[in-house]
Amino acid sequence: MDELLETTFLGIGLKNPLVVASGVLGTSASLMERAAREGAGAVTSKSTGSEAWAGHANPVTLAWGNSVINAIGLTNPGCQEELPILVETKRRLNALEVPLFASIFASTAMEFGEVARVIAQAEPDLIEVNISCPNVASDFGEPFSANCASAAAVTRSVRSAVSIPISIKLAPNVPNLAQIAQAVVAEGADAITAINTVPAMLIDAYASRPVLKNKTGGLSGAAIKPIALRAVWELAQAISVPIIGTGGVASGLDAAEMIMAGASLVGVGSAVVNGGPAVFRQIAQELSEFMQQEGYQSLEEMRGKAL
Amino acid sequence: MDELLETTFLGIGLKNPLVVASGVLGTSASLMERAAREGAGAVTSKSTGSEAWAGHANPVTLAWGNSVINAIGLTNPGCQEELPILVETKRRLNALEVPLFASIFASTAMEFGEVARVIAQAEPDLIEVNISCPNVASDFGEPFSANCASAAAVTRSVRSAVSIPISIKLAPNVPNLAQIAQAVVAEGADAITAINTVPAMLIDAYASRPVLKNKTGGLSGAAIKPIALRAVWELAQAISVPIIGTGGVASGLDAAEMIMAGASLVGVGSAVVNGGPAVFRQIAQELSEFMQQEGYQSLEEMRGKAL
Amino acid sequence: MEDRDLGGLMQAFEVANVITENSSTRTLLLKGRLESAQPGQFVMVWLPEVGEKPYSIASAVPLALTVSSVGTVSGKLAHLQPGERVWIRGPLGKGFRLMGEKHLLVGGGYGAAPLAFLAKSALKQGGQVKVCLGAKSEADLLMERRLVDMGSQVWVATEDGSKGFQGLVTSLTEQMILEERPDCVYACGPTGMLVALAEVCKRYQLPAQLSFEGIMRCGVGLCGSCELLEEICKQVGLPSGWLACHDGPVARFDGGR
Amino acid sequence: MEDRDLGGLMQAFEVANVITENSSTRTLLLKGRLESAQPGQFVMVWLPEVGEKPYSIASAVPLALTVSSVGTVSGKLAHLQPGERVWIRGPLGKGFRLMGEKHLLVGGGYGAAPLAFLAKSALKQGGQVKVCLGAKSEADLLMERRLVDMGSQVWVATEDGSKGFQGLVTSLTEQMILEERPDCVYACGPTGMLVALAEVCKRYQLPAQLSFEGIMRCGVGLCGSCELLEEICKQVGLPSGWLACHDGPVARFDGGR
Ligand SMILES: Cc1cc2nc3c(=O)[nH]c(=O)nc-3n(C[C@H](O)[C@H](O)[C@H](O)COP(=O)(O)OP(=O)(O)OC[C@H]3O[C@@H](n4cnc5c(N)ncnc54)[C@H](O)[C@@H]3O)c2cc1C
Ligand SMILES: Cc1cc2nc3c(=O)[nH]c(=O)nc-3n(C[C@H](O)[C@H](O)[C@H](O)COP(=O)(O)OP(=O)(O)OC[C@H]3O[C@@H](n4cnc5c(N)ncnc54)[C@H](O)[C@@H]3O)c2cc1C
Ligand SMILES: Cc1cc2nc3c(=O)[nH]c(=O)nc-3n(C[C@H](O)[C@H](O)[C@H](O)COP(=O)(O)O)c2cc1C
Ligand SMILES: Cc1cc2nc3c(=O)[nH]c(=O)nc-3n(C[C@H](O)[C@H](O)[C@H](O)COP(=O)(O)O)c2cc1C
Ligand code: FES
Ligand code: FES
Repeated sequence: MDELLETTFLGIGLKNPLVVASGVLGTSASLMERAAREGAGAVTSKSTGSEAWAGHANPVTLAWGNSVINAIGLTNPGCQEELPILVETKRRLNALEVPLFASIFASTAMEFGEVARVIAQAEPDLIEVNISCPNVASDFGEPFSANCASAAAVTRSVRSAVSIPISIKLAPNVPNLAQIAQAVVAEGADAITAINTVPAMLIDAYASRPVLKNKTGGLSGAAIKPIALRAVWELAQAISVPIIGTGGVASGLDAAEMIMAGASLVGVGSAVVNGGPAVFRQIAQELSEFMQQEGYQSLEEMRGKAL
Repeated sequence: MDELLETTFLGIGLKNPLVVASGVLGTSASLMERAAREGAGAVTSKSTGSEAWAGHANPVTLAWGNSVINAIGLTNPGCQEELPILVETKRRLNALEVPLFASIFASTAMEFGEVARVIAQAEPDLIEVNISCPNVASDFGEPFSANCASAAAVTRSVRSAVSIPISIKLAPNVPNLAQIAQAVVAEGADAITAINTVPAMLIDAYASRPVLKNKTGGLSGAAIKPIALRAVWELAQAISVPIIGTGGVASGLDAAEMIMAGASLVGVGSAVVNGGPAVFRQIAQELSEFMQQEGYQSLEEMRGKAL
Repeated sequence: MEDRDLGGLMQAFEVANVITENSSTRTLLLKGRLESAQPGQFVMVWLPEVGEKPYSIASAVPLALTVSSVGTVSGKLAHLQPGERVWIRGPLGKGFRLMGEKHLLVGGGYGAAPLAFLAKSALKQGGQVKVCLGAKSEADLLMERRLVDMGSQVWVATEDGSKGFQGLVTSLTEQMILEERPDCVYACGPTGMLVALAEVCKRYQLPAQLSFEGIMRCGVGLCGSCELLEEICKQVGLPSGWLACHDGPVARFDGGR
Repeated sequence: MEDRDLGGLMQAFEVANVITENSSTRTLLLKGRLESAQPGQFVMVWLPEVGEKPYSIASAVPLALTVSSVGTVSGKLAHLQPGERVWIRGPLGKGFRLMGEKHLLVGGGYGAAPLAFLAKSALKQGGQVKVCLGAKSEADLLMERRLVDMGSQVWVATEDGSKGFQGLVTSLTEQMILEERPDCVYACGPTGMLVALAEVCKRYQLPAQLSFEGIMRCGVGLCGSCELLEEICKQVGLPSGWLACHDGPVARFDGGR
């Protein structure tokens, strides 16, 4: 336990600010327990919808350097099946004093509320509302994160369905991120998670085809760190609720930068490719060393320093 | 001269499809002449506005790996001063049989038309209308590329001001790229250039500050190639005018991928960092070798193959 | 033949030659090599418009894959002709690590695919290599000749008794453990076989390296798809949340020693 | 002291020591080194909230900068104390490349900054180093003692005659070219001086390497800001469109030989 890294987020105590990003290691109680044991401060489950969904066929992911593109396509067992998984996960994480964030998605604003109500029975510490997955647009319509009205409508629906804290997860590919965030905060969002992956594509010239089966996918990891920092920095100036800053964090310095941009917690996903699940402990340790070296007494002291 | 790479774009003949992207090497007649001699198929001038503009103070650019972030801030001498530079450039490029694309920006739709009218006197082969620079929003208001209405308004203004072919340069950070492109094509755009840089930021944890003087900047190079490919691929399905596919192209394979995504010409900017101005000849040669190896007889045969 | 550093992205490899191993299995010898690959590691193999599946590295220099035609991807792969291409990313996962001098290799079905590569490494280091191969019947056997030719001693078990020992390869293996007293057992095959072997090796306090399969999607430890069932982890003594693509495919057991 | 590979991004370096060179010039010795740096290359130096400017690499191991306080950035830099930090990206551009045995180095003003680094390399290779240093007056002279101490022979020209030859360093240099018959002239200083030297060297068919300044913004060959004026390119015989940050700062002339 490292006191320097302890923090409180919406009244929830965390050992460190590093959160397993949704979609990474979040598919089972055993894997989420492992992530917690490997040093994550909080764990987000894989986004679940109302019905079981197989996702896309292979190829679903490519990783190069520290960057990743994926079109997993929100593979999930449906919220009724997910519920017992989350109940079991919550039980295991409680024992480790690591909070559980449950991610949900849906195809209509109303359905978002319904899924939230089901998932709330697992009593997660937070429900993360994924309105920004770029890999399902063709299946489920345009992402709700595309404009203020649809983002607000989803927030309203989830807010009225559950009393658990909610964080709305936003997409980077909008020209008015701050306004969208303000709209969802006005509807009662307790926090903002930013960013989801960036719509992208890889083509293999020799195959003369997009590499992902779904053709398009979401870019994450090192390539998007500057995009995520910019988004978090912009949000931190526009809203007063806390931000789970996510995108390209793979080291203690990256995490420090994200916190300086205004993040309260730091999501980590793609870094697991090169660091394995142990990357959470690694990043936490590097962050602590950085803070000691630079004389920071707490995360709060670093937060928003680059604003 | 490599016949495999020859192409015609809006009736303009090019030796190869590689275009010097705006903002790179496009500041003087001598430098644009050099780029043409170094093998570029066409040269785009640095965006010019109505008045002289110093741009931002240093630091304005950071380059790492094959990626770049910049906040030059549209440094330019104003269109009246730019005009003789473009006249001289056009004279020199004519001798080399390399077309000149002149980039313009402005702060109102009306002003775009005015700048276009001035610049048209230099008789560039195309006017590229930069409605998407992320580095001047604070100075000039939200980019016009953010929505269909403002993008269309600019196009209308430029279209009615000049009869030269025009290409509208779009930003990637919108959720509805295809619709915006359709809106500008409906107003008479002859081509689309995509993409401009992606809004981004770097923070130095030890300085606890954004690194760029302008704080935010635009991401380009390798990091955005997958974003650019996705944008071009989406546009190629949505519009019938040709596309100048730009973003992260640094090799012949990259250029082939961009063409397979649907691009007619391929913009190259950041690759100059590692390859120098000679990178145009290098990429052209690699592209030609790839085509020979794979048995392509022409660029047309490759175009849109990954759609 | 150039050495390839795939750096995580797929790259095209041309098929140089195809060897027929049995009625449904062929080995693709590719133009190019993956110098850094270890026996037991795998690659993800993509055929555009068809799909992408994991295959063991049957040889690194040159790169080779041994594919049993059982479905969509394997069917197309097994019928590729010289000059055609496959796309490969890898090497992925953690492979076998040779321990001691006396090696006992066990292969069930196409689990034999990586064993020739492993045997080659072991023999090169001057080790002694014995192999137990299991299959439904003689026609399904893989790699026997190759393994014998390179200097390892091979025993065979078939379920129908059409060749060698009649019964499961696990029973044959237990017998060989008793007779040969190897320093370590290395196995690749169906999960049931591996669970049984883990049990046997634990009983004899014998180090074991078992290559588990999982449904590979990302192949790089992100998506959770290849997680070994928690029950199986418990049965064989692996920590729960074990990912075949990242922590494996080869799981190492010290035999309680 | 660790070696840094900056990979294009800025990195913080702590000031280890400060040496006063003259009334307005100080050398910052930094903790850390840029092993790969060549004499004549430069770095971009950032002071947060102040600005970013190019400075010659005065030494690579340890990394050192010699800064004349003339304005915003240089003023702050020259007054840094040990323990404070500067941020550096580089090495950037193309430096000097030693040719032959007999080297004549010419420095005007703070153009002397990279010469000690160059002299050190030349002497290490067993070459002979002669230096002409120019300044307004004695108080502005830089590096004289350092260059002498390391074993090079130094002549001085001051515009006011307060030390050495009275007049421009270019006149002194022409004299020395005639007397010493060097294999190559290496120079760093104001553009006027370089243009004159180019002329002189061309006249004597002497190879010359001249380090030109430019207004550096990107520092990596993108923005065009550092382009040498086309007239000057023509005067000295460089291709037009020459970029100080990418093609230079050092321009190499073969002397027409
Ligand atoms: C780490 C790892 C290494 C592997 N190495 C090899 C290898 O070296 N050689 C090799 O041939 N395969 C190997 N496999 C299996 C391979 O990845 C595919 O699962 C197999 O080729 C079937 O894919 P398919 O698309 O052809 O079949 P599908 O179209 O997916 O399935 C068609 C039918 O075959 C059945 N089937 C699917 N998989 C198997 C199986 N493994 N055995 C029997 N029936 C099956 C299905 O149930 C279905 O009925 C490996 C798997 C893993 C996880
Ligand atoms: C490749 C390269 C290498 C360089 N190496 C060094 C070096 O090793 N040491 C060093 O001290 N400088 C060096 N310079 C110059 C340095 O980059 C700055 O231009 C200089 O320090 C002034 O910056 P400033 O912000 O302090 O002055 P500013 O605030 O920009 O200018 C203040 C005043 O000083 C004047 N001024 C600006 N530059 C100069 C100058 N070069 N000489 C005299 N007056 C000037 C301006 O006209 C203005 O009046 C180098 C420049 C280049 C292009
Ligand atoms: C393989 C993979 C699957 C993902 N699945 C989800 C998901 O189900 N729900 C979600 O909100 N985000 C999902 N994401 C996005 C991540 O949560 C995160 O926002 C993004 O990857 C940026 O963080 P990173 O750069 O640290 O990976 C996924 C990302 C990856 C790489
Ligand atoms: C230093 C720099 C300056 C730029 N200036 C402009 C500009 O003035 N006008 C413009 O339309 N685009 C400008 N751009 C964007 C490029 O034209 C191009 O769209 C972008 O960099 C993506 O291409 P790349 O990855 O090949 O660099 C600039 C890019 C860079 C790196
Ligand atoms: S296949 Fe995705 S975690 Fe193993
Ligand atoms: S400083 Fe930008 S091109 Fe040289």
